Amino acid sequence: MAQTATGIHHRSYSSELRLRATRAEYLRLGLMLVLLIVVPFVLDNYWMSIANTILIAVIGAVGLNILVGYTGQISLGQGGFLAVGAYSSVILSDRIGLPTPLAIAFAVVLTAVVGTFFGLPGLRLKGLYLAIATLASQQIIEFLIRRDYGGFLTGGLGYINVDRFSFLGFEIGGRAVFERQWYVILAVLAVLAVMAARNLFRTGLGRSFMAVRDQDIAAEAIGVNLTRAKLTAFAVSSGFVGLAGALTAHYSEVVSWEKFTLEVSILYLAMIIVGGLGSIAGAVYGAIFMTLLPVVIRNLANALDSVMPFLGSQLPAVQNAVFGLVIILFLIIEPRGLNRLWERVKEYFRFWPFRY
Amino acid sequence: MLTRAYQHSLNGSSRPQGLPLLEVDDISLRFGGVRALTSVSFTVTQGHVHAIIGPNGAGKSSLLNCISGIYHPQEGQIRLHTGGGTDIEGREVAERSHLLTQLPSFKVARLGVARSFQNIELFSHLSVLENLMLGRHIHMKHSVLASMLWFGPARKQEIEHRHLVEEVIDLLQLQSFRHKPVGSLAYGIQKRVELGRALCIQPALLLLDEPMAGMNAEEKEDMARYILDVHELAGVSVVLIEHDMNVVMDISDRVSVLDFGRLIADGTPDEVKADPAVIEAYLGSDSDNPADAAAVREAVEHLTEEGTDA
Amino acid sequence: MSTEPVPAGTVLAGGAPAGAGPALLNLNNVEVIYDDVILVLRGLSLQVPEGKIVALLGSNGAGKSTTLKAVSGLLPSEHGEVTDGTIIFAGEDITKVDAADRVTRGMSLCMEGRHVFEHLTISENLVAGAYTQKNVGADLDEVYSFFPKLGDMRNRIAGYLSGGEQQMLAIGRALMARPKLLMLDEPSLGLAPLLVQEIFGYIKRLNEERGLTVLVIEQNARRALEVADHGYIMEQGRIVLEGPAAELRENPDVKEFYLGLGEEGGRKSYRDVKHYKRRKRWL
Amino acid sequence: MSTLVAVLAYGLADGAILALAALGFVLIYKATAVINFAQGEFLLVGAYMFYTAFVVMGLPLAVAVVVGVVVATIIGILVERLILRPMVGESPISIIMVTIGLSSLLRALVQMFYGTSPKPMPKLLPTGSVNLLGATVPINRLLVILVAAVVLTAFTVFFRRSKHGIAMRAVADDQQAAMTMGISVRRIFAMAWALAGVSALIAGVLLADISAVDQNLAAFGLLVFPVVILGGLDSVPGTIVGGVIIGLLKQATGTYFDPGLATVIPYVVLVLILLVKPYGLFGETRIERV
Amino acid sequence: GSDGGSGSGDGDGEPIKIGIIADLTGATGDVGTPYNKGMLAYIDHINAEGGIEGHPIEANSNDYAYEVPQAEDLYRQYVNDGVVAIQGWGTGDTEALHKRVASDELPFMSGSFAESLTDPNEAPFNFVVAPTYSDQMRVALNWINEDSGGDAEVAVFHHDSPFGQAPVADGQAWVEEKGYDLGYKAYAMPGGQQNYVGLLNQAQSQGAKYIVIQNVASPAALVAKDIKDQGLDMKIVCLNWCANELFITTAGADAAEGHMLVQPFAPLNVGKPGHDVINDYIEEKGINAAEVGTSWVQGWYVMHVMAEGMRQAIADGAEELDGPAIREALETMGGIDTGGVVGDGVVEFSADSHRGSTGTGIYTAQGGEMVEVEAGATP
Ligand SMILES: Nc1ncnc2c1ncn2[C@@H]1O[C@H](COP(=O)(O)OP(=O)(O)OP(=O)(O)O)[C@@H](O)[C@H]1O
Ligand SMILES: Nc1ncnc2c1ncn2[C@@H]1O[C@H](COP(=O)(O)OP(=O)(O)OP(=O)(O)O)[C@@H](O)[C@H]1O
Ligand SMILES: [Mg+2]
Ligand SMILES: [Mg+2]
Repeated sequence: MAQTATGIHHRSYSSELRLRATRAEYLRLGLMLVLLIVVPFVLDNYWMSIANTILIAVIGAVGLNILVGYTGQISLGQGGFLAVGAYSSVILSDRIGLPTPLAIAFAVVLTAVVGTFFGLPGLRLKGLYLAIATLASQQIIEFLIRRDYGGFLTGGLGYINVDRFSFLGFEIGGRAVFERQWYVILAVLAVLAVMAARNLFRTGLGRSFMAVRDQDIAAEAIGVNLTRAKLTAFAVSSGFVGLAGALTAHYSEVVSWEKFTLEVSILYLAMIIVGGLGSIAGAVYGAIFMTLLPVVIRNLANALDSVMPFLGSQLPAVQNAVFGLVIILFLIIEPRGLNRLWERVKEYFRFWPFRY
Repeated sequence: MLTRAYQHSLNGSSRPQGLPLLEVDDISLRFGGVRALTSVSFTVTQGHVHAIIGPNGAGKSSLLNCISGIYHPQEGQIRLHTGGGTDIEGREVAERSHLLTQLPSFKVARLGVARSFQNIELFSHLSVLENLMLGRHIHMKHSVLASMLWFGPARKQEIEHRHLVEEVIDLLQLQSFRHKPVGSLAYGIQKRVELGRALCIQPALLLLDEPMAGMNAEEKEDMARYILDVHELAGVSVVLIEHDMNVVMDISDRVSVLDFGRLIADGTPDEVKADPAVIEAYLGSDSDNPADAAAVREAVEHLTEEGTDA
Repeated sequence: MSTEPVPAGTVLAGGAPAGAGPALLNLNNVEVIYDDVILVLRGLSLQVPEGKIVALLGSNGAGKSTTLKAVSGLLPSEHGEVTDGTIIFAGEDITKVDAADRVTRGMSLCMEGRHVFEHLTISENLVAGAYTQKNVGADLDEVYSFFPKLGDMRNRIAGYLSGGEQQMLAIGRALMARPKLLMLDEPSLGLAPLLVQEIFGYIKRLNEERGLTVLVIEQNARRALEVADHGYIMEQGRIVLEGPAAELRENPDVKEFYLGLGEEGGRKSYRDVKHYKRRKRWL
Repeated sequence: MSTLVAVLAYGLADGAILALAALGFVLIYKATAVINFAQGEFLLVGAYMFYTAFVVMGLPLAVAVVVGVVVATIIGILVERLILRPMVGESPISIIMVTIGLSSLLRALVQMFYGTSPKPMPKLLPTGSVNLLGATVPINRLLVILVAAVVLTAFTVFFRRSKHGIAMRAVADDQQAAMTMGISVRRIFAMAWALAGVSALIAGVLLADISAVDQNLAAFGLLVFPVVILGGLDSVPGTIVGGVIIGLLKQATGTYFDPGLATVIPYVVLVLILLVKPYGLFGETRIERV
Repeated sequence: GSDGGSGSGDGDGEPIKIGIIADLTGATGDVGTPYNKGMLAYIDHINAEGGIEGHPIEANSNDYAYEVPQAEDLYRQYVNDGVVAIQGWGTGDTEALHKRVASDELPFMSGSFAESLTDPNEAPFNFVVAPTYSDQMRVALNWINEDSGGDAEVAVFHHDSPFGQAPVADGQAWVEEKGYDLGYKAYAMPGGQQNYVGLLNQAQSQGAKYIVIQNVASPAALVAKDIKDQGLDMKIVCLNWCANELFITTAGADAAEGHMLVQPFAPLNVGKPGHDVINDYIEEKGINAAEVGTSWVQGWYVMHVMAEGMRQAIADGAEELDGPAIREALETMGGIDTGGVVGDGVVEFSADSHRGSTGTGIYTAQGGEMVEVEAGATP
């Protein structure tokens, strides 16, 4: 692989198949890693907790993007699938007594199965009709866990207490170290998730998903088994989401239905769309952005409290308003999301000072 | 000739030349009241370029869709014969015949029936390369875990198949578009990419629906050349729908003519060309030879008159 | 008229081509850019004289369709924009005018690839075409009389028509707007020989009877040059050659590249083509 | 028996309002192929606009209605102009997201200006109740059914008769082609949104009158989805059927089984129906040809 | 967030930081807002008095709009700011946080009176000031038993959530334990309804004469309206969150007339001794007494209880006032007097029970007012 004035020239397919070719790209990768590493040393507990929330969101968003962005199956059932992951993992670890990591693994598989099941309508339904069907699955799952018939989930308590995360003698510590220790676990998992997704779409399987998205008849005509492709997409995606759900449960140590409502589904959808559909990086940007947004707003409001108390007294309303406004503005300015925005910036500088 | 240099044969068929490859046997297709096809039968021979012509709405595309399993005719059978010769690796393959009319289209594709579409159906958000790699889909293994792992089998497989794809890129002269999203390419290029995608399947049978529509004479020559290369050098059998009679007459070994869903003629180009029914239904006072460009003006005048008194 | 290459971006000699009436449509130095970066039309100029048929030829990707989109104001919906030059229609500068208004001013475009309203029936498609018109009934019957096939299928859903049927519908629909200038983007695309004849005959006839002005993009250069009065040939977003159709038909380059004729004039068989053409010999 | 009558009366009333709400939704979808997640908020805003005119400004009823309609129209047009027009030609899901953003914004604005506690509004429809077949049925429910029926038929006729109906569907099918027909995509869009605004206003006011002027009005909007999917996203008559089915279904489940269940039953039914008829009861099959 | 009179008054000691998670604009904002006002008012009052042993209370109060994730985020922020105690609000957030509270050792009070929170083993840092929903239910059943002469059908309409279900089972058990001859059937009330006629129909076919409602005010009011519309002969017994003026005003005085309200916190108009301090305060501040509803009073006194705990902790000479110290104090200090406002007047915790009180008042809606029927009724 050589870099010349006329661009990048690969001398072998393997070199071309690398994710990163230029020195600049390696540099960026390096910076990101450094960032990941320094975070726990610079942030206080509160911001660490935000960072952790973001990391979980990243996993969930990447998962959702596999389904929505890459396979073109719009899903409003995210919240429900998160719930499946959370409840199953907790029940497996705390009630059945499996070691937590194992429980999480099983939860991932289980969510994948459930996801596949709710993906079945996707075989017959197209686009918006499917979207609404997933909305239904969200409502149904939410109802089941909230109603909790016969207390089969929470024993009538309405919520489940989750034991401190522990594994082979190691247990997450108290207030002082809690967030940082979680950060390590979550950061590792998030990075793995992102890598896995990136890889998926460098290979035939991932491509077949995108083929289904772009032109399903043609996809079938080149030998893609639609049924299998769609269901696989649902399974893989739900797997990621299940992981996110399980982690939420063990991290926040209480599971209750309020955490998995339609709002959550919508929030995740917002993440991947504002971030950029069909782009892993986009999902990451989106997760970061959408998680930080309300926090930043609140801190702003608190800061400006003396100047305009209105902000403080109307905070949730203001947050919702800004949430809505940001989504609208973003999509109007760049419908293809943060990722595209970033690319355009890069393009601009590549071509700079020429316009094209 | 370019293609001699290639190490991969694009021909996925293991059928000796001259044997029947595809048998369309008395099929009928209806859409509600519309009879798109009515008891159509013909045979495609291994190693032939078999043209299907006919007026608009005659049922040509529908026929192709039946062969590739996208439509399923209410009556009749379509059989694809494989084997009876040696395959790409030179192994003997036993003779078998498959009932396409009962298979979903992805299974048909896995038998090596590749196609292009009348209104280009590419994966518009993907790059040319990705579109072609998708042509390799049926030849690749797809395990979720291996894919996510990337290093190891997945990567090896990608590189392996990339070789053939690059040969196709080279054959069709798509080098400069390799990484361009196909959506933004001009119509003619897209047509070529679509042919490429079909070739990457290493087809036993290649179905082309109006591959030269919307091209000027020069580009048609190129496209014709590509098709002939694939056919002559790789020995791929081709079923071709085309409205440009010159192309049809020049490059096809056999021609079937459809009209209102019925087969009205089936024979060598010259036989068909001479067939009055065909002229009546399809060719009209054909005049693509400028020598008698006058004919057109006649036609025009003629039309004008009947129009004015209409 | 000039068979010599025209230097990029220069306006062709004076307003309308020789022997033509006042230009109904007039493009001066039009430059079009897609997505803020892809430069497609590089200072294109052409004139369509009142009451004439003008053919616009060019290989794939030359920018023909883009030209028509620019004229009919469709670029904005494709992230494209006219960044330079002017488009004059019937004496008025319409460069900034909204697409819908342009139709009311009397131009209508029949898009490449048909674009029929798939979920509407044939007759509904035609009615939609007459959106700007008052009395629809008469026009309907007229179109049906020209395309009897459409008449027979008037209640069929357009989406299920065959390619050719859709093409007829698209043309019929464009006519329902009673345009002064009819723009056709590859009308013969995917049509059977017989139909191609009909359609061109029909174009000619509209032109002669109604004095309809036509700007037609064609790959079937022979046909186009037969019916057209004037021809333009573009490569890579520029006009590289123009002139009366009759003269263009005789131009050796045109012969070879567009009419697919050997130097000796006779048509050579596609089987004899042994090499791939090298492109853009005008640049 | 008397129970049944009550179920019918209350169920139909809810259904009628749902149908009205769904109508706006369908108009928007038909014309602009936009799935409007803010439909519920349109009800909300409509109701509060009317409340402002009628109670806060103390205008006479007739005037208040007019004001409400005008404002609703303007809001509809503004939304289209400022938010959806820039999105023309973007992927449907991005557009869905925009409307989700819009819904969040509208709800927040209403909250900022009017707070969260219910607003007292004098009843528009008479509150008494009549005795039907041994069941006491409040008059206002019956009137709601009546009003909704009138409005719905009016709309349906308008789209059957006028060429705007066709133009709308044309635009939904292929905006570019529609432009070449001289159909002003903008005008059609604006029209659709304006009409949606108005029908939502009517639904919102009726709903507020039988319940209360508060944030719950928006929640009611979510039920629009089962309704439209049941009837078919793009079918005006479909909304009526869908609305009535859902309305009755909810009331019946609530009366004979478990009101909690009544909140999800619409979605269960929705999924079942879709599995049998992927485009709803009256929905247009999406055309896929190669 | 709005800071409860930080710095105000002459409390010069180092301020005591607490965090308040309030619902001002969420699903329960109608009662949450006055509750929050009451708390801030108390803090303002106590700071004006010189704070707690010279330490002003510095409260950071934020609205979480009844969204649990928001509550969690706020909580983390408070912990990070080093607060020593938390005033929460709803069932959802109380449940979601009680584990964290325990591990962070922060005393936590809220408007959620679930039985499970009174058990120190289950929730060592949660304190339930008022009688639990279950106790209120028991009181309600006792009253019904008397009123009906020991033979009636009772329908329980409850919010369709853990909060709603909390007292249902215990009520059933109570009927059996006491051997009451009452029919007892529970129905979930889904949110966002336009009418509860369906539910009433079911209750009717059960033959219910009494309807115990465990829900917030507006849906309860809707039930009252429907009962009137349908001309049914049923008596509503509201528990806690619908037992307030809001129920009466929303339903309309005539629709509410005669229904019963089980409310542990005496409303201002009843005029308990404990109300004087409030009356003085609002008079001084020029607040209209009409705005001071039950929830307002509730907020005031819940804050009062926590403040007393802190006072005691300081008195006990805790070298630094932190969570454990406050908990310790609350568990050991014995009764906290509320001048007859809360239940039977005193709130008392112990190391093995965080059930502050079991007594509650019973009121009836009369001419748009809450009129006391019985004070300090206990199961
Ligand atoms: N999916 C479908 N549903 C309903 N009718 C259809 C469908 N597909 C094709 N048809 C009808 O069948 C007939 C044949 O269509 P087909 O596309 O095969 O014609 P064709 O020979 O390809 O014409 P062209 O040369 O113009 O492409 C047409 O009348 C068309 O309307
Ligand atoms: N929406 C678009 N975005 C970006 N590039 C475009 C777009 N549309 C066209 N182009 C580019 O502009 C160039 C000209 O396109 P255009 O369709 O005008 O060519 P054409 O002359 O019509 O070719 P054809 O004969 O194949 O229709 C092509 O290279 C194409 O890639
Ligand atoms: Mg065809
Ligand atoms: Mg073109």
